[in-house]
Amino acid sequence: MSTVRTRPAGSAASSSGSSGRNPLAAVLRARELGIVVALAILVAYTTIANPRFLSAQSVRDILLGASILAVLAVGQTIVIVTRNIDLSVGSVLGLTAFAVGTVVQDNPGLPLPFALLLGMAIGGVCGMVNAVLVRYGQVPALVVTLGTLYMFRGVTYLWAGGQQITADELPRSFLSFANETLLGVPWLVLIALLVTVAAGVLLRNYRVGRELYAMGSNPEAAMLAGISVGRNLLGAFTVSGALAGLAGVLFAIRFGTIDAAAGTGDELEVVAAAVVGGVAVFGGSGTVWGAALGALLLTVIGNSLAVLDINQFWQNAIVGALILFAIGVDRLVAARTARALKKRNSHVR
Amino acid sequence: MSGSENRLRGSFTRLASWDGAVILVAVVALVVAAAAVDGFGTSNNVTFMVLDLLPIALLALPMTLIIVTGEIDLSVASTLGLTSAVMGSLWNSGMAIETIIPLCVLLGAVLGAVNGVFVTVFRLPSLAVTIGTLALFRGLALVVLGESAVADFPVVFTTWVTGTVADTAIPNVLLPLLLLAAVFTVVLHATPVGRAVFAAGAGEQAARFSGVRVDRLKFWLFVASGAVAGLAGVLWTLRYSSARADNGLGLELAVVAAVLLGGVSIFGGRGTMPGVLAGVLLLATLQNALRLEDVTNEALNIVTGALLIVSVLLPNISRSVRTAAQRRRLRRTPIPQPATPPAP
Amino acid sequence: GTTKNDSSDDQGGGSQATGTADPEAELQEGVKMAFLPKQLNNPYSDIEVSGGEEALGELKGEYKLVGPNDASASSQVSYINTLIQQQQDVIGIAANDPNAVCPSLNQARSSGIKVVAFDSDAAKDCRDVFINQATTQGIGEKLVEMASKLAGGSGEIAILSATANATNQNAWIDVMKTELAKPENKDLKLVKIAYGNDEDQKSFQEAQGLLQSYPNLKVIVSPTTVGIAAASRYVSSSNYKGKVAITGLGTPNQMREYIKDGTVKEFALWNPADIGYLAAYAGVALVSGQITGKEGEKFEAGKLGEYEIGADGEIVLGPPTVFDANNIDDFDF
Amino acid sequence: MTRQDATPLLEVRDVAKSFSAVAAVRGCSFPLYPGEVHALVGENGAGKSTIVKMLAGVHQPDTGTLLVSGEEAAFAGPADAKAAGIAVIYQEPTLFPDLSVAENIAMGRQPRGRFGAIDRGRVRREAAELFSRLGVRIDPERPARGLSIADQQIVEIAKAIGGSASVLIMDEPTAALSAVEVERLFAVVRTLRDEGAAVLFISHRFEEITELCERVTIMRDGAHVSTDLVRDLTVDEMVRRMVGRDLDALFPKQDVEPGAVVLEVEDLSREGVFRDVSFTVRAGEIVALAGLVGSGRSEVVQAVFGVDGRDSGAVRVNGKRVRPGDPRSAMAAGMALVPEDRRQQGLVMDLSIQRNVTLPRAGALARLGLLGGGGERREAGRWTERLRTRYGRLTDPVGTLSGGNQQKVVLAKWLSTSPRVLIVDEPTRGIDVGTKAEVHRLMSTLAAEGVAVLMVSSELPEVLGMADRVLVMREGRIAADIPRPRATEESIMFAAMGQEANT
Ligand SMILES: Nc1ncnc2c1ncn2[C@@H]1O[C@H](COP(=O)(O)OP(=O)(O)OP(=O)(O)O)[C@@H](O)[C@H]1O
Ligand SMILES: Nc1ncnc2c1ncn2[C@@H]1O[C@H](COP(=O)(O)OP(=O)(O)OP(=O)(O)O)[C@@H](O)[C@H]1O
Ligand SMILES: [Mg+2]
Ligand SMILES: [Mg+2]
Repeated sequence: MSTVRTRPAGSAASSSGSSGRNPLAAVLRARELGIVVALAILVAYTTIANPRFLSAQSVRDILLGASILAVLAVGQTIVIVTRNIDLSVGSVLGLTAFAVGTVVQDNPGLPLPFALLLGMAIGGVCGMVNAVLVRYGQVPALVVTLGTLYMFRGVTYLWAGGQQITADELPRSFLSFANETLLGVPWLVLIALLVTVAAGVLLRNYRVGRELYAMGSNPEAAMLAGISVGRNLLGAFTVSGALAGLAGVLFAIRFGTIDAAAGTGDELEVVAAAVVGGVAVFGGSGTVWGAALGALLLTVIGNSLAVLDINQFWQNAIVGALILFAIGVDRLVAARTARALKKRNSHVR
Repeated sequence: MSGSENRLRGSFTRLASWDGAVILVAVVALVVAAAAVDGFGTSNNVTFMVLDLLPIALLALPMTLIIVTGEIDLSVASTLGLTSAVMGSLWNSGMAIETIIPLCVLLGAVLGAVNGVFVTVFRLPSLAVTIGTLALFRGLALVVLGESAVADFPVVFTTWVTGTVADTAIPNVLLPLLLLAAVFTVVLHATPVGRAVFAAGAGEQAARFSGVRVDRLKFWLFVASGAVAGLAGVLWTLRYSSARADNGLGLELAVVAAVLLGGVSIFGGRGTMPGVLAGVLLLATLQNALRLEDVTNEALNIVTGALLIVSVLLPNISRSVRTAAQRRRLRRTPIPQPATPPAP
Repeated sequence: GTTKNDSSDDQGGGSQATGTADPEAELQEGVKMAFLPKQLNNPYSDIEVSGGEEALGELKGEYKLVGPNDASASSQVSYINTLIQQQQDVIGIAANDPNAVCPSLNQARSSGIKVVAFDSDAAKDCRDVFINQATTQGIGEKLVEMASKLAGGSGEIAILSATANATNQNAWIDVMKTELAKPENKDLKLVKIAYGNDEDQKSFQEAQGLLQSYPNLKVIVSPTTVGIAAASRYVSSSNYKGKVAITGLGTPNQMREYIKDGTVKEFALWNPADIGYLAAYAGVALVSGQITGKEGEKFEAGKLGEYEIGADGEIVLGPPTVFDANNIDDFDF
Repeated sequence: MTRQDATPLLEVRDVAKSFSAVAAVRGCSFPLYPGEVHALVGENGAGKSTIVKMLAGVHQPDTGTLLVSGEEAAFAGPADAKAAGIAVIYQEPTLFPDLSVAENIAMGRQPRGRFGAIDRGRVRREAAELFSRLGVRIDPERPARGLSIADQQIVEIAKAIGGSASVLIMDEPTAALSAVEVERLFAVVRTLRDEGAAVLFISHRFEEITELCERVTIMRDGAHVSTDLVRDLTVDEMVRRMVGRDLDALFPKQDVEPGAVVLEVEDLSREGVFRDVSFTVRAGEIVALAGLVGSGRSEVVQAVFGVDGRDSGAVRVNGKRVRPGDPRSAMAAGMALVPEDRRQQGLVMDLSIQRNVTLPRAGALARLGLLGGGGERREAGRWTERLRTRYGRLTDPVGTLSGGNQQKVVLAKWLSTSPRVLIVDEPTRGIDVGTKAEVHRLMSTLAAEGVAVLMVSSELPEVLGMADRVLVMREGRIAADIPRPRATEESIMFAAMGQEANT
């Protein structure tokens, strides 16, 4: 899958620093810009068709939905930039959602932050399993995580069986968290934002972040450069797992009903979100901002289709078409950047 | 150096590598199941197993070539679903089945071409593209057939698909499967196209500099993938005598799993067709045998996953062990002169 | 060529009930009956088969439960094959696709296995009897009746169904449409049929969509336990609570909370456990030769009393129960 | 100015290293003294890069030891070597294409500001400062992807001299550079040396060694031959020791009477890369395409061969037009291109030597469309032998060959297509003297057989030695067409640089 990416990794953000001098910066930033525009158009159109789309209730619903996907997409991005992939996130989400659900069910007094941490811990362990197999087993990430996708799901089923944790079995305090807000912003959304910002800064401004991009951009060179590939890989997968765990808890909070099937098939949607967000599937470039936006875009697509009252049967088709459209636009921007670059440093006058 | 001796060593090491291992394991699994699991050996069951593995086996053939070129096609299952749906509606519209079947295969090819265009013309990563078309094609399937399910396909055809050759246990569908498998194997391993496939996967730029028309190659591979998926859709529909929009839902991961289990490198450039076929067979055998032993679905999932990982893990470990041993040997014994051509 | 027109409807040569029933025949013991619900680990079907287990306990039979995790026809077929190899006496199946399972069901019957369809029917010529939770007609009417009552006789209503091609739901919805067409319901307007695919999350989002698209919506009717629970939960946690009524088919345990907090006034369901219970008795009766599946044959179904086989080998469980704040605490399933 | 007395900053003590069947290095020792540039020479596959990789901590010696300023040291990985103050320029560029050039240079030692975050401004400034030291114009903000081989090599150099290392190891850093950059590089290396750094310098160009180095270690077949002061040795002596025999004349160009025009290039243009390029090559003629790095030579030949598209212009072989952007039709017309970047363009590293050699001709070798092992192996065997390629088995991945031997495989691959027009881009880059002579002999024999040869080269001696005609490119245009008699270093460099003396 060779797409020419002629744009420094994450420079959608990084170029902003030099935007003043750098005429290229504008073009470069267009990457995330493209998604924002698409988002704006979609929202505008839907709102015109049905003003209630922007009603507080509806916006809240969309943001809540997006925040879970965004958390997953951020984790996925961290793994993808290292030229790996984590397909097990859906299963990890299911496992943690059910585990935390059960724990909360058994001791309702449990403070929420603890529940969140518990979820992240469980997810983190799953992530570590992936990492160890990838790193020390030398097994390609796609194989490992495809395998653990089946395994984690299987474990969840073995444990849960037909048992379903329903809303009335969960403590009010736990569920109501979905509706609680800070300054009008739901907590779930704040958590998602926090995660995105933290990951974004880490990837852009810290050595380990840049090393992750380096590993994805040219693994051999990364090894030669003395980057401790193993440690970083372990970190990346663990974080991805932990975020999937976090998402699992958020899922439990939001939907209240949890069975063994929770999060089935999410992996592809998450990868789609990242890709739509301009994260290159073969590593080395892309930002968590993009991924988060991608998540938001996908969610908005889903909801607006429901609101626009488009025939049920068309919805899947349209989602697919829009995904293709989004990555197409993204590619166009990339191509434009490439031309601009070639012009700039050609010596031909 | 003596060529023949090298060739021998070469083929030996290849057999000791993962795809070789998978073939071995598959055979062992078959034997054990036949011996230990009652009901497994019965002709009836054999027929059924083949019918169960048919779609995955079919889809795995072109998927192997695609993955070796370093691309991937996640839309196969949706293509299968869409062709199935179209088959249903065409049948309802009163068209003759003899016309419908080729049309469906053609449709599959067209859908594959759509993927091909996005990947080779617009240069989009195939993983992303086919995730998109995965949703798109499945959606279109719903648009075509909606909630309804078409069932009344001519008995002659449905029974042929589920039937066996004469009164042997060999299912009729095994014949087209074997034929296609043979074709794809030869193409991959013994033709210029196959060489190009490996080259494109292992070093695309170098391949282009050697005159390989990489884009054209990839395009046609996607077309082939689509066409085969179309055929699979037809067979699926006839087997269950039921055309539905949700046929083959989620099959894509099973196919990819089988291919990887067969020792194909997800990064492209490495893999063998026999390995993949063994992978498919192994999965099918386990599923069938374990079910007969009343092993639950959950456990099946876990086994499948574990198998997938182990199949890659074990050869890696054994290889590293071998090289370590070699290193120790070299430390002790004096190193033989590396071959130098005779000075003129 | 072969076209739809010249392909007659004889599917896989399935045989209608054969032989003659002997009402006096002894109920056999040790009958091996396997239940193959639409999908395992689905709360509703778990309750159903639990009834079957109970009945087989009473009848000293062997109970067995197998099934896929996804409600797809193809995976059910693989399980039927397994059961044939394991030489069960009876297969109790809730078909995910009436026709897809047909060839293998007939294979089973030709190797002497009795087939009892329950909950959702298989094509009638590839099973011996079908246990129907209630007549399609009855359910459809009941749903419209409740909706009309909650809407106060007029206004917009919407349906939140299961998957787009779920046999039962579609049958009921058809009845509802004809009911709504009647003059006494002329003021009720069915604005949309949404599909939650029997997934909690999807149903939840579809409920959202409905309320956003139809500000004047009065009632959401959800003829599936997953849908009604999800819709109720969304409404109870949103500011639509009190403005929009929810009704349909749900299990008391899932709905108790929403009945109590007033989100839901009333909903209906039969006791799922009884379906499995009845299926088991019918299965054993078939094996013992008490019945063959012909119309008019009678048999005893333990605590449920006597049942008579109707047209097309259909056995109707009975009218659904309506649950509301007053009676809900009397039920636990 | 040599320091016998001082303890070596780094010392190699009879280390050995083998890869499965191949003994790459067999007992080799030499010291690197502070303030001294130490040359390491040997034929292709002699084991130079393997030693470099051991010093860099990439490989661990099977036997023998490394001493860092007298202390025994065992490098578990490149990180350890770095920590020990060793900076390495590998033979093959190792850049991160997605990261900006500046980040590539700073990777692993980025300056940190508040909260330990990277100070991006400083990263950029330091890169810019390094480039001005090397006197090149590369935008620190541009991504490394798309840099020409030469630019990549320069970034590598910047990377190595950026970190204040006490030991600098350079594996054929000049292979991709032309005279001008080489001079600049040497200037920088000399300052480093005078600041007390120890430098290991690997090259196949003896003039560079005599110009830059104080001490030279010679290897053959992985074994240590000798370590002497450069001034005590003549070039011929060095060559004799490393090849193990006397070499005949280096540039055996035989004069041939050029025949009819075979290759015609007319007004070839590509937006932003080259403009209005026209020239012809006759049968039996060797035309050199000279010019500064980045002048667009590779782009031109790649467009001629069709791997790159072109905006306008025509290419004809024997009067027949070659379809643009389609190497197949170029090959069908009898064209062959030995590209400049062997890792990316020349070879498929993971495939076997055999598959690589026969890749362009797989079609021709097939019987009834089928390929049996035999034909391919014979073909590959014949050509690799003829080029004296050094390998274990034809089925080994070509990536395991030494740099020079890889280059030979590329040549074998294209010569096996018996082309009528042979285009070679830096054909002897990273090739040892013996093979170089071999390649040159080959080229002139081919010319004698009536093949039209177009040679891109940054090595003036090579250009002057081989070419019947020299086309000089400047800034994407053909600046001059100089026939052999009038071709001199001066005339070519003047045309290449135009009036202003800086690129
Ligand atoms: N990773 C490897 N695996 C197997 N063999 C190898 C590997 N690396 C090097 N070799 C072999 O070791 C020998 C020495 O290789 P090396 O690269 O050190 O030669 P070199 O002196 O650098 O040659 P050149 O001047 O062409 O770069 C060669 O025969 C090569 O085939
Ligand atoms: N693969 C590439 N992608 C983008 N730009 C390139 C590429 N290769 C070269 N360039 C740019 O095109 C111009 C010409 O490069 P080219 O390599 O053709 O020069 P050259 O004369 O061949 O020098 P050399 O071959 O010694 O590097 C340079 O500005 C270079 O940066
Ligand atoms: Mg070397
Ligand atoms: Mg060049």
